Amino acid sequence: MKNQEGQYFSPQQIPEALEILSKYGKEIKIIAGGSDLLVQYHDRLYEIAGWLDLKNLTELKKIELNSSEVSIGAMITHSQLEKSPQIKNYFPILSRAAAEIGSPQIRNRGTIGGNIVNASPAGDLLSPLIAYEAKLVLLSSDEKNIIPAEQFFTGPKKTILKPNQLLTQIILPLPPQNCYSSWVKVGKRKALAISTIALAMVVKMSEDNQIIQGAKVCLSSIAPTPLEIKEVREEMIGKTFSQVNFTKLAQLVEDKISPIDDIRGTKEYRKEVARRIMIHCLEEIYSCWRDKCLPIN
Amino acid sequence: MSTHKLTIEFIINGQKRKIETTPFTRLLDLIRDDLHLTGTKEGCGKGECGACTIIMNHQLVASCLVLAPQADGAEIITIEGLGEKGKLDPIQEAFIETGAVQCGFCTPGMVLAAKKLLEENPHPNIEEIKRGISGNLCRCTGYKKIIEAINLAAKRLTQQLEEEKGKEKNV
Amino acid sequence: MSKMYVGENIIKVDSKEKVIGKALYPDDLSFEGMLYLKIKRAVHPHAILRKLDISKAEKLPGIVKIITAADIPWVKNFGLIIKDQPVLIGIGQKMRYMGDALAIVIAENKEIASQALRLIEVEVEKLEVISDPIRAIEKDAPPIHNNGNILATHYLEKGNIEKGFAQADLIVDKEYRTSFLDHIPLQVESGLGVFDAKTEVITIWAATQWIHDTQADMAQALGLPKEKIRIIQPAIGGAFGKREDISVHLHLALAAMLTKRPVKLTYTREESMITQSKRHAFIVRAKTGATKTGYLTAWQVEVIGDTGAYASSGPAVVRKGLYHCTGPYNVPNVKGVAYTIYTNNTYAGAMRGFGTTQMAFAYESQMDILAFELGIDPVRFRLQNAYEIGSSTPNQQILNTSVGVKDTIQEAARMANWKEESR
Amino acid sequence: MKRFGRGIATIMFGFGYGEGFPDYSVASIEFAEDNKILVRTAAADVGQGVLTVVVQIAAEVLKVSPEVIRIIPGDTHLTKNAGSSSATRQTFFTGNAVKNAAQALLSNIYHYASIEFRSNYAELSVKGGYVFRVDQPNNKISFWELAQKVKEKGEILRAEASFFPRTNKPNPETGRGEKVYVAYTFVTQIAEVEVDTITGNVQVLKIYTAADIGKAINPQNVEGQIEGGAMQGIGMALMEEQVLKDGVTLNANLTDYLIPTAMDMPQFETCLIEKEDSDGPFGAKGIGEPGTIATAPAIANAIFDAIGIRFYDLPITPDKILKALKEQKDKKL
Repeated sequence: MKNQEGQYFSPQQIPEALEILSKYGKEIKIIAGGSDLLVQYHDRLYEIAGWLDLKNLTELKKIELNSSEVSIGAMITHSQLEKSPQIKNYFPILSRAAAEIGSPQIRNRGTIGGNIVNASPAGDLLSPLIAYEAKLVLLSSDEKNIIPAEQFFTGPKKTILKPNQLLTQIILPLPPQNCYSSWVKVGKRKALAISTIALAMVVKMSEDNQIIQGAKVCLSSIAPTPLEIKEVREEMIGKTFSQVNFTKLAQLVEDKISPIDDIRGTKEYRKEVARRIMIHCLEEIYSCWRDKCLPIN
Repeated sequence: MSTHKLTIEFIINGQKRKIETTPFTRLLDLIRDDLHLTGTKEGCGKGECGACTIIMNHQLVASCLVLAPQADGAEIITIEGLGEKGKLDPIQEAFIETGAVQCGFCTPGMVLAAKKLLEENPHPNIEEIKRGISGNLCRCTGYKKIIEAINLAAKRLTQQLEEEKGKEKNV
Repeated sequence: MSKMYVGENIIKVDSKEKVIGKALYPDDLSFEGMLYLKIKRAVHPHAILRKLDISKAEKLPGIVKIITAADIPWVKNFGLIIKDQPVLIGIGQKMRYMGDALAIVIAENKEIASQALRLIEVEVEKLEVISDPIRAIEKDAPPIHNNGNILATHYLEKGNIEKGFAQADLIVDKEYRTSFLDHIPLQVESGLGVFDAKTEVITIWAATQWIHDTQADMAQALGLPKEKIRIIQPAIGGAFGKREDISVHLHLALAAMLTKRPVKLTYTREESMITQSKRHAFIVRAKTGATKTGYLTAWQVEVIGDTGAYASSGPAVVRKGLYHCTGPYNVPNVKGVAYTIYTNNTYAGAMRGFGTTQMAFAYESQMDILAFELGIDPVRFRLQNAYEIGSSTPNQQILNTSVGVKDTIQEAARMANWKEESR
Repeated sequence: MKRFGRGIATIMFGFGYGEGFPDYSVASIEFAEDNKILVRTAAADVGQGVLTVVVQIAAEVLKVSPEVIRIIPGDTHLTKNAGSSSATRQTFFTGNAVKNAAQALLSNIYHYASIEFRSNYAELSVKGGYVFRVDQPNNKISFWELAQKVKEKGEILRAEASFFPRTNKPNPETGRGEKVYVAYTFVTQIAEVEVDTITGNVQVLKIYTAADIGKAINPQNVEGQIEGGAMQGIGMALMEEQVLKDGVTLNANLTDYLIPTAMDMPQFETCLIEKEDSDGPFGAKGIGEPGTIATAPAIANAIFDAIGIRFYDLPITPDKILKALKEQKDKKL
């Protein structure tokens, strides 16, 4: 395929893509799966001056595992994420979140990179990624930045990504052996639903599986960006499960969020349901922990 | 808007096609307006209804959310590509027999979703069928007869496969 | 006598074409040299149009023509029952909801037409937007149409309602509300129009639930004899009441007449939802009396149906809801009143059940509350009040054939293995 | 936590325009040269299957295979008024019009055949597109040969008929009328639901439907109308709402105007009760609209059964359920 007028680029190599970005920057739109972009520009595609299509960048279509981390290429689709044995094994709620996105058609096209860069407050992968302490690799032709995912989002549909930068990889540190997670997405319908609220929780335990060493609770659709309730850490870390008051934690989550009323749910609903799903997630994690501690003979 | 053209090549329903398009054309429009394959429908233009479903590179895809140039080099199947030598695909037969078709507007996309589902999972249970067609809205049937059709087609395809195996053995 | 084909599951005559993708819905058709239309819609739900500047849009290359009300002074209003819907809003006229059409953009392709829409400049004088039917009937509410906001009032009276309530041991008095709904047929409104200069016949390919009625309405709006309008039914992608009203038809006819070229108009989903009819939002106040032994004595209703900006089949919908206010139950004393109200919401018309769907939510909730309060099993309570041959409806129609209501209750209870509960 | 409940709703629906509004359908039947029988009807097949009903009825009366019948569908210049595909009226109205037309055509077949056979009506019979003498079954003539012979006489073997039953305009003060609707369809549905008290979501598990439809011309299609109708009822009960704020629609898309997907589908069990209607074609009544009417109230009643809370406005969304559950809890405390 030939591009005659500089309006459609589909480079084979990342450096080439970065070069195009540094040259055209704001003028062109980066397109991955297109499942958000083409919705946004429905009936007015003519407003777009040009495209940078990432579809030929095979470098971005890999999931790689080493001894300490997993690196996910930005062009990995939700379907691939859902089905990847590594993701299922190490990051089960990321796999589940991917499995519950939209529909088979959307999951086959939509990508993890697109989901992140689009920065929708309801982005399905965002809260699990933050809960798993993901880092993002941002490349431009002159520098490489690796930043924690939670620093990436600045508002609804707003990020720190510069026009000359490309999100290439998502890096997830491998969790310790005793790691438990839970995830709930609440929508008004079972499929093709945009979340009214979603909560991801990851709890890391000590080697002997007794002391909580890490606790991350992250919610989406309740604030302009995905939001970690950092106070949960203080309430949990260093304690055993029996020392943790679930009701109090759930109330804490409810109190710490100030969602808005919109077409998908009222503020009251979101606060109420946040508390209820927090308890649900804690109970789920607790019961997994208990099953592991006390194997039924 | 641009009138700039670019040429793309792909295989659609087994035929190689080379066609001029623009960077601002959706694959759906290319299929319907340029190739006149109007079995692929537009119901919302936003990937929410599944009427424009096609199979691209062995995956179920909403063609309203694909830019035409993104299909360069792809292998595409639309509803017109199903069945062989004037014979319907067993899924199409099953849709007719079970009364799974009412207004028919969702049908092409639904049949393709069923096709893909049965390729990946020849013996789906009801929940798996529901999930497989969860991106395809139907406003007429209440889905029940569509699910029955997919079930029936699954049985027949399995039977067909076994018969073929049996024949091979005999040979 | 045994039958050969009636009662059999003959396969649908049109299903083969549909499963192979060969059934042709309007947007699947095309003609050589065809032009594409887009409609400029209202910019405010209730406002007087002061200025409509199409000059920038007209200059866009590929724009063939833009039709405004000034181009078609001979065209009259249309509508299913009452002709209250303008084809295009002219300067000094009122837009009454967001779906009102201001201009027909005709272009060489869809993209240019869409682009031109955004170049049309509109200035309006805003009026109070009435989105609540309760506000609409207040004395100081601005009238949306000349004759005020109460479009129709209907009454129902059977027996003696006071006597009925006096006989009751229990009276349940509640208010129910239902929302505006969209039919969401999977196929959005679409059609093609061709004007034959020789015969002067305009042919329209567009899905409609009643071609002869659409033909008549188009003919009167365009001031043409009926035989000059030909409507051909393509495959129809669902309807549920939404295709009773005129949608693309008149705009296609005008564009075909004025350009002498084949034309096509397909709505976006958004346009379909904003512009075409809805299920009426109802407010139903229901007061029902029953004896402690579980027999209904009186049923009184007040119905407010929000019909939005135009009548469509609104008065008939709200009236039919009223006439079904007691459900299939014997009630000797019935009284009701129903108001059909104009607001600046998307107009409401026919949708599956035609007013009786909203009403059923009210009467079946009432029945359930009564059964609960009386401590009678809900199945038994329905059975003992249900119609049979000889029963009289709220309209006092005596039922003399095919009254299987009790059978339906018994069969449903049997299938669900419903055991009578002692509450 | 999930709480189970079930609810019942019974409805009636007077179909046809009724209320004294002129309501009729015209259909005609003729012979085509390719050994087909042509039925002309303007009845719109919006997916419900009226054209299949038309074929079944014509085939039944004329005793020919349904494959022989072809339809010339809606075209204002080729077909006459059949009224609308609404008001649950087409099976009843166009069904009767086609039945009447087929019967009129059959009468004419007998009439002209009796001339050909120099025989009396009583001695003739029809089957598979032939008319023959009962005592000499091999002495037969096909409908198309007969049509040709009639044509040679300068006449046409075809028939047109209508169905135009009377209804009364109700008294404007009282609504009283002797026959306000041509007939009534009755439906009872029982819905079984599960309410998730964590999220407020409701899952409809099962819908049992018993419908008195007079006579099912095509049971599979009747079921299809009921299942599709029930699904729309589920939408109305739980998720569908066009949100208008100051006249502006806030959810004019399928992202935020939600209709049920396959994942929202309950199990369906349906029973057809055939209390034949004296005026319906073969006793049939309509089912188009009644399939949807009972569902929302049955679900609302089931939700009450599950959590003891009654909702007075639709749709019953998770917001409303959680709010009510919270109020219920606060009240108890």
